[in-house]
This record gives sequence, structure tokens and C-alpha cells, in this order.
Amino acid sequence: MIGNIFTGLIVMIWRVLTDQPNPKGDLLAALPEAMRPFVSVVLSISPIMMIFPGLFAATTWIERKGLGRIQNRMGPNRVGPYGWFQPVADGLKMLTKEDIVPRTADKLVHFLAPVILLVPTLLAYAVLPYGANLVPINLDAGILFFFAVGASTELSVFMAGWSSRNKYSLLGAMRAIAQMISYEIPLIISSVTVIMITGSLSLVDIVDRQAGYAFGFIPHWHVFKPWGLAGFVIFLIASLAESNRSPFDIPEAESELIAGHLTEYSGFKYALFFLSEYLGMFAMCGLAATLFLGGWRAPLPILEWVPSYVWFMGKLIALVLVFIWVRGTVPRLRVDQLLNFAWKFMLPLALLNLLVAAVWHYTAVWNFPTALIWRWLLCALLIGVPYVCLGRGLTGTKKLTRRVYRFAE
Amino acid sequence: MNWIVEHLWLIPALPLLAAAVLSVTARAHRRMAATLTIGAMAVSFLLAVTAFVATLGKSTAAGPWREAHNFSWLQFGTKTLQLGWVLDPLTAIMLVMVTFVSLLIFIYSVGYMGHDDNFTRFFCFLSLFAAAMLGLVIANNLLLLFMCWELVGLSSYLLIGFWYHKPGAAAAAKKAFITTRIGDVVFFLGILYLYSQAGTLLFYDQGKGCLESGILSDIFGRTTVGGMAVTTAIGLLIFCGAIGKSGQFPLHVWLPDAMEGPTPVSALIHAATMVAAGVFLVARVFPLLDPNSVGVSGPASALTVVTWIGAITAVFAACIAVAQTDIKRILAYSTVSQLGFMMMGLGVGGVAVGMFHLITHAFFKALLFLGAGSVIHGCHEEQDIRKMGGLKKFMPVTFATYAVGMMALSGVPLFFSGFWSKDEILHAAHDWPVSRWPFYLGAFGALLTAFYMTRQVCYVFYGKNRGAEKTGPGHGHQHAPHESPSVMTIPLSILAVFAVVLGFIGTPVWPWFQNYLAGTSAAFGFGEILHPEILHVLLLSTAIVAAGIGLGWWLYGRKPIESSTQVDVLEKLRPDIFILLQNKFYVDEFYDATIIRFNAWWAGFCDTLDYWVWNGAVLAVSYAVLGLSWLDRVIDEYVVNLGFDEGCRGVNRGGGWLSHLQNGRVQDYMRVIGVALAALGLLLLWGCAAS
Amino acid sequence: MISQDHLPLHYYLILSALLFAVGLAGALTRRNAILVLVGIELMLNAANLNFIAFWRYNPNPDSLIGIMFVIFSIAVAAAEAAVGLALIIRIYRHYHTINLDKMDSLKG
Amino acid sequence: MSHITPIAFAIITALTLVSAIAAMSLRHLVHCALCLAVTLAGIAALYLQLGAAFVGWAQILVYIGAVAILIVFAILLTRSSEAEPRPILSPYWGVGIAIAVLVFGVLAKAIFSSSLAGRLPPEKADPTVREIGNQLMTGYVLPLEVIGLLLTAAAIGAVIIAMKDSTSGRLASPPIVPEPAQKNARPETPPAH
Repeated sequence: MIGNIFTGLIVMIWRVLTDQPNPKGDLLAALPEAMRPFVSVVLSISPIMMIFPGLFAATTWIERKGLGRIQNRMGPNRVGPYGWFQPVADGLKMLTKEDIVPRTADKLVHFLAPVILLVPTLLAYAVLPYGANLVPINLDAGILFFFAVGASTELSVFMAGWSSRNKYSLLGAMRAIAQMISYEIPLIISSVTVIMITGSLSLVDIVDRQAGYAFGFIPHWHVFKPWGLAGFVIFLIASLAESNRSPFDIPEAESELIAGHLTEYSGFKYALFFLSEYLGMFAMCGLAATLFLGGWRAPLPILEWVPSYVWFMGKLIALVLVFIWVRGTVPRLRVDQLLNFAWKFMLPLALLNLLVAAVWHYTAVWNFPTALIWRWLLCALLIGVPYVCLGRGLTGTKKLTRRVYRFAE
Repeated sequence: MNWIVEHLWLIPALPLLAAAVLSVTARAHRRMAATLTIGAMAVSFLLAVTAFVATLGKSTAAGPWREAHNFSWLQFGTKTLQLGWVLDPLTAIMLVMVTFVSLLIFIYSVGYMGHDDNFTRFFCFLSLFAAAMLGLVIANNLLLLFMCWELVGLSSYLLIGFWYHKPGAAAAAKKAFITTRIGDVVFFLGILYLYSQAGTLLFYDQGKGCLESGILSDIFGRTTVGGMAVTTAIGLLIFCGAIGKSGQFPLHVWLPDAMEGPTPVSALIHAATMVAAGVFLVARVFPLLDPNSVGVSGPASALTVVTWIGAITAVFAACIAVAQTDIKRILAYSTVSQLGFMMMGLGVGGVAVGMFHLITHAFFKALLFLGAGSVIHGCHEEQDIRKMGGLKKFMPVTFATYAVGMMALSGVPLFFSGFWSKDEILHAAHDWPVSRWPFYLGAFGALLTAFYMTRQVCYVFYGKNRGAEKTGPGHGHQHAPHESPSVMTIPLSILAVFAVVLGFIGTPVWPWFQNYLAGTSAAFGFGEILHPEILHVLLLSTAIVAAGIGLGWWLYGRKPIESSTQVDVLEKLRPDIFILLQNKFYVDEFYDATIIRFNAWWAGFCDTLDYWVWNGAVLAVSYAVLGLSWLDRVIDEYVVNLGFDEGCRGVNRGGGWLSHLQNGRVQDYMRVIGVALAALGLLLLWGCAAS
Repeated sequence: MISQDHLPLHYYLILSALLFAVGLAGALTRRNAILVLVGIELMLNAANLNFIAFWRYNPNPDSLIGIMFVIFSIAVAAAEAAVGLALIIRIYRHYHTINLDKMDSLKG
Repeated sequence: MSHITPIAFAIITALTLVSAIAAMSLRHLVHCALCLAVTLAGIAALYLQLGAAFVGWAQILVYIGAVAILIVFAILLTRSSEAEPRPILSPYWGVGIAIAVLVFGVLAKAIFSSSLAGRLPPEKADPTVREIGNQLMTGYVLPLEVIGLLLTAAAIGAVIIAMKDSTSGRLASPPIVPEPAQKNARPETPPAH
């Protein structure tokens, strides 16, 4: 039986690497029936638990190096060649640092906040299709699940901010929640366009619908449709805000709020927050790649021999690099600008994008020769004109006045 | 059915829509107002041309081509009131004329009213007016026609009183409204009479309409008081409406006063379209007046009245025009006079004769009014012709176009439309079997027309410019007269072209217009003009015109007028007649002394009657009621109240006690709800167990 | 899902009744208006749980009435929470308290 | 594996009930709100266990993602985030508890006396999201529209209710300015010299 298990393991690894269906089958068949579900779950979870924290470590190094290059300096270069081991050093530092809890803090909530943040972030990974046959769970309502667990992170941010008994923490948490709620709406609405067109909430179905190539070389990815392009941009901006990344890192604006809801955290708890934020960002990038960039599908027919997970991870990492690039180039927004941007610009545009998607869908019956050009023009007009108008309205003659913060009184 | 007949309603609906939109538009949206109205009118014009083209070449031997579209409007009892519209040559030619002239006047108004604060309101009214006028033209029902007729009256009231802050304008608006109302009341009586006799108000309804031979021959035999034919009575009643609207003799007084309105309004309403409504009405109901025209034999005595009224008005107004000094008033009296000509033409020669003069007159009179507006505009709001003079060199375009209009109105031979249309009328009058007098009156009117137009042109365009002499150096803003902007002169030029060429569609050589209205086809015949009878009248009218212009020139043009205070040449010759004419035969004073004074006396009498007789009766009744109510109160107070008070006190006490339940605390209410929930559950349980 | 996996219906119903009672008790006894609202939310959720349980145990497999009911109920509850909390904030501005015992006048 | 269901049910039930009781009895309002979130998550877990996945996720999205946050905001905006002043209970709390117990008793009696009490579920497949969507768009389309309207009205209403008075003044229509006198209108005839 041990032998069976061993061969099953080898087969599984081989099948995973070569993109074959049902990789776990042989291994599970070798096990007693009672153990199968547990083993199956462990086999699904453990790669995620290994790969993404590893990616986190690598990303911190890339980010610091990249920001260094953007800001015309070296970045980390002391630990290991080119500072490769900097993440290891950072991790060690975090783990060995003293864990300080303020005396007046609400101890239990203060302790629970980072844990509760990490759990939903990890849960979100359960529904992403990593490869042609690599889906932990193919949930019927996959996107809904993703957003549902994503929504519950807000509560833990509030817990962290409130329990610290620090005004910067509380303000930071309030800002973070306001921002996340505001940007969740354009985020969800821009994904609803995909759901509308695909007719399914399942991420696997969504990837399947992006199979094939137009003219033999343009993949049927949603980003290559007018509504998909607009939706992708909206989704990307909103997910920047959802993951509290620059230029939407108001909650942690060092110049105003020290570190927002993280002010009173240190040591391992801080590391957990840090980890969760990056994991959240990776999950967002993964979802963006799945919804708009064809998931694990290859960009060209001749490249289809490359294993699917390579494409998925490549797209994910490319998006992460875009996030880093944006962080290095765009200045931070003020809080009122941030909320105005969400409600007066992103939300109307996202709603209009729904209309554009509907127009695209229903003009598909046009069959005269230049129909494609006219559809593109119509859709571009529908989204472009409001874009210009809303943009002008947002940057228009708005006077700078003193802002007053008040509790309700 | 023809598409354009189905959708004829669009022609008035578009300006109406524009007016509706403008009525809720802010004053600041000037450009939108102008664009909207002019655009709507342009589309209406195109539709009108479509309708006109649809009527071409469709005529049959039975008469002019005609299609009507009727629909049920409302039902009372077993009767259904039908409204509808009709398209025939008469409608089509009017539609084209009204939309085209309106369009030009709208464009002109953009320049003329450019500085007015209430530009938007002005265009709203103009558009409403045009809609009403077009509705009137297409109506296939006397009631619908009457509604539009009244709307036309309303919008003319609004437009004359547009500058309502000027007392003169407000008074003129009221005068116009009330005077035309007198005619309209009689008109309405005529409608009712017609309905009681014919049972329908539709003009054309596949043989069942009131203008078709079936009904007409039915009601022709009937007579009314004094042996007068019913149709004659109805026709005369309806003609009274036309008298009011077209400013015919007894009711002409409002038209000159209406010149208080903005000049484009004068041009549109009081020259080209609205006053023509009366003539159009007579042309429309012509079969009622002259049943012979539809093949029913009967008397046409109503037409005699029309002829006489028209002839008298033509001469009467022309006489007054001779002695006026206000540029627009001269034109106004000229309009009255020309309308008289049209009525006379209808009376003596039928629809085609009158309508031909109506159409040509619409163009050259609009031209003259707009030219007058341009002159007024250029002379800084000066309207007194004595203070103008010498404008020929300052305003060449205006002068040229005005001269064309003047010659058309005077009837200069061969090349001007007025000549042909007026000649047609004179010719018809000459042949009228009843009497020769209308012909003589008409000829005299034509002479006067040429005379006063020459006088006016001499005053305005020749001689020395007298505009600056009254204003000393203290009035700094006075400049020399200037030419108007091209947005005003271009419509003038277009109208001038039409004032010339329009005559050629109705010459004896090629009487296309007459044949078009009658439904036959026209033929060229140069020989026609040499027909001795026609040639005779032609030469006569040429002589008349030459005499009029020559006389005018001899009196006014020969020696340039030097000063604005200079006494009029005619006044020097015969002061008594001149004063009489200048005061318009004292008609206004006569009305003041008779009708208005009688009205005031009657009102006073009614007031007295009201105060002493009716008031006394009312007082007596009220005292009786007071006494009764006092009795009632006594019973109430000492019998009913006691018992009621006791009952109220009981309710009050009970309420006070119950109000403790309503203590305003949410949780107390919720407790009650909770108990109720438990009770309900228990009740259901028992209920279930029991059943 | 296999039917043997499931407990009898009344387990869920009793749990729902318990939640309802807890919510009711809270709504009846706490002085703070927000907590009264929380209690009401609890009662609503207890009712929703009932709907889902009855749907699951409905012998007709095609009927989705229970699910539909809960979807609409969640939407209504969200609207109710928004308006209710807005009212509480308004009341706080006026009275400077959200203690229910102190709010007993009909006129501000 | 039929033994998993009762265990899971017991754990979820215990968690739900305990946090519900805590949500109704703790002194810190923020703690109450957090416990409420746990209760709501427990109820969502029960939905999942009962096979209503869509409703379960929707419950999490709406209740934990929105309603709980809303409550927390309300707590902070009304300055109730510190411990409640004693007494936290209203004076008649005993009556309230009694009524709650009474209601529970009636409900429990009703449940146990019902013929449905011991019923087991039929075998049926979980509804897919597509089925729910189809039903929403066909049989339930009118309620769906009404709910959309209700939510819009509630959102606007909530904003207007919670709006500050000073800003609500802006909503009122501006005072009607009388039309200026027509002094600029162009007179047709010039004034007498």
C-alpha cells in the first residue's frame, strides 16, 4: 500500500506538471476511504500555503528593488547577492521582535484582528483556477464566494483600529473601511459585466468562455472587448484601492496617520498583517487575470504547449509588477479626492460599462461587413464620452477649503 | 390614403411643439429659442411644399382634388363630434404662403428683436401664432377652424401687447381683442345656426359635409325671417367673423392701432397672415355664400353684401391712408383697403380672384412691413415719415426692396404681381351684373393706393434727411441712419423677388393659379390679353396707376420736402378734408360717443339695478336666515349642548386613562407586541388542537 | 447531499426559536437603541433560518420559494438596517443620547 | 460520514447561540457588534450546511460585509464605542426576559406538537445559481424590481435622514426672485422729445 501511495504521489506530481486531468486520482485511490477527503483537502491547500507566502517573500524583494530603481537608488543589497536574502532577514527580524500591546488596548480583539484578517484572505484562494486542471474547488458561485470572504476583511481592519485605543489607529481604520466599501462597489460591478456576458458565477466557466482565438491569433480574452477593456481598468483601479495600495494607501498614510490601523502592531502580528495584505493583493491580481486576461489560457495558439499554470502565474506576477510600478509613480490621493473618485467617477463609469456590455452583447447579431468596427466605435463612444465628462467634472473648478472632521453631534 | 394627408397635422404641430418647449424655457436661451422656432417652421415649410406638390396635377373633371382625414373627437348622446383636416388646392396654397412668409419673418425677427430682453417669449408667441394659423388653414371642421381662429386672436393679443409696459400697446391689444370678439360672437352664432340646420360642421365628408352639394341642396330651400334664405343668413353671420378679423369697414378700428406691436408682428399678423384669415374663411365657406359654385341653384345675396362691404372698405381706408404720417399706420390702412379689395374680389369674381390677391398681397405687404421695420430700425425707432427723408442713399437695399413692394402694391403694370391680381378684381367687378358701383369704387381705391404709396416713398426716401434736425447736440447718441444687418435684408430681398414673380402665375396669358384652385389645367394663350374686354380694363387700370403715381410725384416729389414741420401739400390745398382724413373720419370718436357711452350708461344702469333691487332682495333673505339661525342657536345651546358636553367629558376621561398605554417608549410597545405574539401562538395551537 | 446526513427538522426550528427569543430578549431589555436594532436583526435571521430549513425539508425538490424568500428578506433587512441606523444617528444628534428610556416624546 | 453532520451542527449551533447571547448582553457595544458578526457567520454556515450555498455567501456579503460595518459605524458616530454606562438594562428588564421566555415556550410547544417535527429531508440536488437566477428573472421578476426600488429609496432616505441640517438647507428651492422690471426692453417709439 505504501508503494501504491508512493507511485500515486509520483503520478500526481507528473500529472500536475504536464497539465493532465484528475491529478489526485491515483493517490486517493490508494488510500482507505475514510482518509480520502482529508488528504484531498490537504493536497489542495498545501501548495497554496507554500507558493503564495513564498511569492510574498519574493515580491517584497522585487518591490524594494524596483522602487529603488524608480527612485534612482540601489535598494536592498547587503544580505546575500543583490540582497536576495533580504526577505529572510526581514522575517527573522519580525519574528524576534518584541510584541508590544498598549496597556489600554482591548487585548482579545487586538490579538484576534490579524488572525481574522488572514483567514478570509487565504480562503479567497480556494476558488481561483490556477491551471487547466488545478482548481481547489469549482464553486458554482465562485465570484460571490470571493467577494463574500473579501468583504469580511473589513471587519478585522476595524477590530485592529478600534482595539488599539489610538486615535490614529481608529481614524486609519475608519478611512480604510470607507475606502474599501466605496471601491468594492465599482469592483463588483465591473466583474458583473463578465458575469453577465458569461452567464455564470463560476470562475472555471469564465475561463472556459475565453478559450479560442479570433483571426487565429487574438485570444478571446475579455480584455480585448471594449467593455472588458474598460472593466479591466476599472477593476484594476478598484483593486488597488481594495488592497490599500498606493495611490490609495490613505489608511496607512505615514505623513498623516503614522501607520493607520497598524500603528500599535509590532512583531509577528505586524508580519501577519503585512502578509495578509500582500496575499490579498495576489488574490486580486489572480481574479483580475481570471476575469479579464483569460486565466490560465495561452496568449497565442503556438504557445499552448506551455503548461497552463505558468501562464496563470505569469499574468498574476505581471499584474503585481504593474501594482509596484504604479506605487512608484503615482502620488497619494487626499481622502476626499479618494471618495469623490470612487462615487462620482468609478461608480458611474462601472454602471455605464454594464450598458456597454449589454450593447456589445445585443449588437452581436449585426452581420454586415464592417459591423465589428461600428460596434467598437459605438461602445467606445458610450464609455469614452462619459469618461471625459466625468473626468472634467471631477477636476473642475473645485475650491480648496478647510475640511472639518466631526463626529455626529 | 396619401401619406401627407395622414400627417398634415404635423405642419401646425411642429410650431406648437416649439412654442410649448419655449414656454418653459428660461429667458437666457436665446439661441435655442431662435433655432427651435425657425427649425420647426422650416420643417413645416418643407411639409407644406410636400403637400402642395401632392395636390399638383391631381385634379379631375369634377372639380379640384381634395382629400380629408376625419376622426371622432368626442361623443355626446348618440352624436359624435368629428374633427379633421383637409388638403385641397386652397389649403395647400395657403399653407405654402403662411409657412414661407412666417419663416422669413422669423428669420427677420432674429435681427429685429435681437436686443429685446424677452426674446424667448417673443418667439414662443410667434410660434404659437403660426401654429394656430396653420391649424386654421388645414381645418376640415368649422368648430376646429373656430378654435384655431380664437387661438389666432389670443396670440395676436399677446403679440400686440408684447411690450405691455407701454400703455399704448396694452390698450391696442385690448382693443384688438375686444373688437374682433364682437365679430367672433356673431361668427359663433353662425356656426350654431349651421349645425342646427345641417347637423354637421365638417366641410367635406364624402358627400355628407356641409359644403357639399348633398347637404347644401337640402338646406337651400329653407327660408327664415323676412323670406331670407337660411344659407344667406348663415353666410352673413359667418362673414361677420371675417369682418372682425380682416378689419372690414365697421370693425376696422383695431387694425391700425395694432401697429403698437413689434414690426415683425405687424408684418406677420396684420399684413400677411392673420388678417387674411377672414378672407380665407370666406373663401373656405364660399359654397355657402354662393351655392351655384357647387352646382346647386339658389340665391347668392350674401355675396352682394360681401362685395359692398369690401368696396366701401377699400375706398374708405385708402382715403384715410392719404393723410397719415406714421409709416406703419399708412401701411395698416393700406392693408385694410387691400383686404377690402380681396373681399370685393371674392364677392364679384369668386374664390380664385380674391385668393390671388390675398397671396400676392401677403408677399408684397410683408415686404413693405419688413422694409418699414428696417427703416424704423435704421432711423433709431423713428416712425414719423416727416422726420425721415433722403434715406435712399443711407439704406440702398431697403430702398430697392421697398420700391419693389410699393410698385407691387400700387399696381405698376406688367412686371409687378399687384397689377395682375388687382386687375383681376377690377375686371371681375366690371363684369358684375348687379351693379357697376363696386367697379368705380375699386378704381378710385386703386388711384388712391398709388397716390398714398408715392407720397410715402417721397417722404421717406427722397428729399433731405430730416432725422437730425430736431435733436440738438445735447442728444449725443444720434447717428446718421444706417442700413440694417443682413439677417434682415436677406428676407427682404427674397420677398421682393416673390413680389415680382408671383404675378406671373395668374396673368390672363397663363391663368395657372385660377385653374389650379378650380381644378382645371392652365393653358398658354397670348391672345387672351388682346381680348378687347380684358385689354380695355388693363389699359384703364394702367392709366389709373399712372395717374396716381403722377399725382403723388407732382405733389410731393417734385419739390423736395425740406423740414419736418413743413405743412403737408394736401393740407395746404384742402385743409378741411385733410383734417377729416387725418382723424380717420372720426370713427373712433363716433364709437366713443355712441357704443362706448351707451355701454357705460348700460353698465351704470345695471349697477343701480343690482344695488337697489337685487341687493334688497338678498338682504331680506339674509335677515330671514339670520333670524332662523338665532332660533337654532338657542335650541342648540340650552338643549343639545348639555347632553353632548357630558358625553364628551366621558370620552375625554376615558382617553386620558388610555393614553397611559401610549407613553412613547418603544420598548413598552414591543413588550405588548411580544405578549401578543405569544398569545397568537397559543391561540393557533389551541385552534389546531381543537380542529 | 445524502438525506441521511441531515438532522430532523425540529433541530433547526428549535435553534431558530432560541435565536428569536435571544433577539427578542435583547430588544426588550437593552437601553441602547443600536442594540435594539441588533436584536431585531437577530430575529430576522432566525426567521430566515426557518425559511431555509423548511425549504430544505420540503418534499417538492423543484420549489425554490424558501430561497427566494430569504434573498428578498436579506435585501429588505439591509434596507431596514440602513434606514434604522440613519434614524438613530439623527436621534443622537437631536437628543445627544440613544438611550431609549429618554426618548418618549412625540415632539422634538 | 453521517457522523460529521451532527458534530458540525453542534459546533455551529453552540457558536451561534453563545455569540448571539453575548451580542445581546455585553457591555461594550463594539463587542456586541463583533459577536453579532460571529452569529451571522454561524447562520451563514447553517445555510451552507443546509445546501443553500448562494444564500450563505450572500448572507456573508451583505450581513458581515455591510450590515455589521454599518452598525459599527453607527456605534462610532454616536460615541457609544466605550463601555455603556450602568445600568445597561432598562428598568423593566425582568418583564422583557419573561416575555422572551414565554415566546420561546410557545414556539417550542408549537414545534414539538407539529407533525413536521421529526421530518427528514428528501434527496435533492442543490439548486445551482443559474436556477435561482432563472427564477428571479421569470417568476419573481416583479418582487425583484420592487426590491430594487426599495433599496434605492432606502439608500436615498438614509442619506437624507442622516444629512446634517446645514447641508439639507441646500436642497430647498431658492427663494423666488421677482422678475426685474422691463426697463431694458426696447421701446418701439422713442420718448417724446
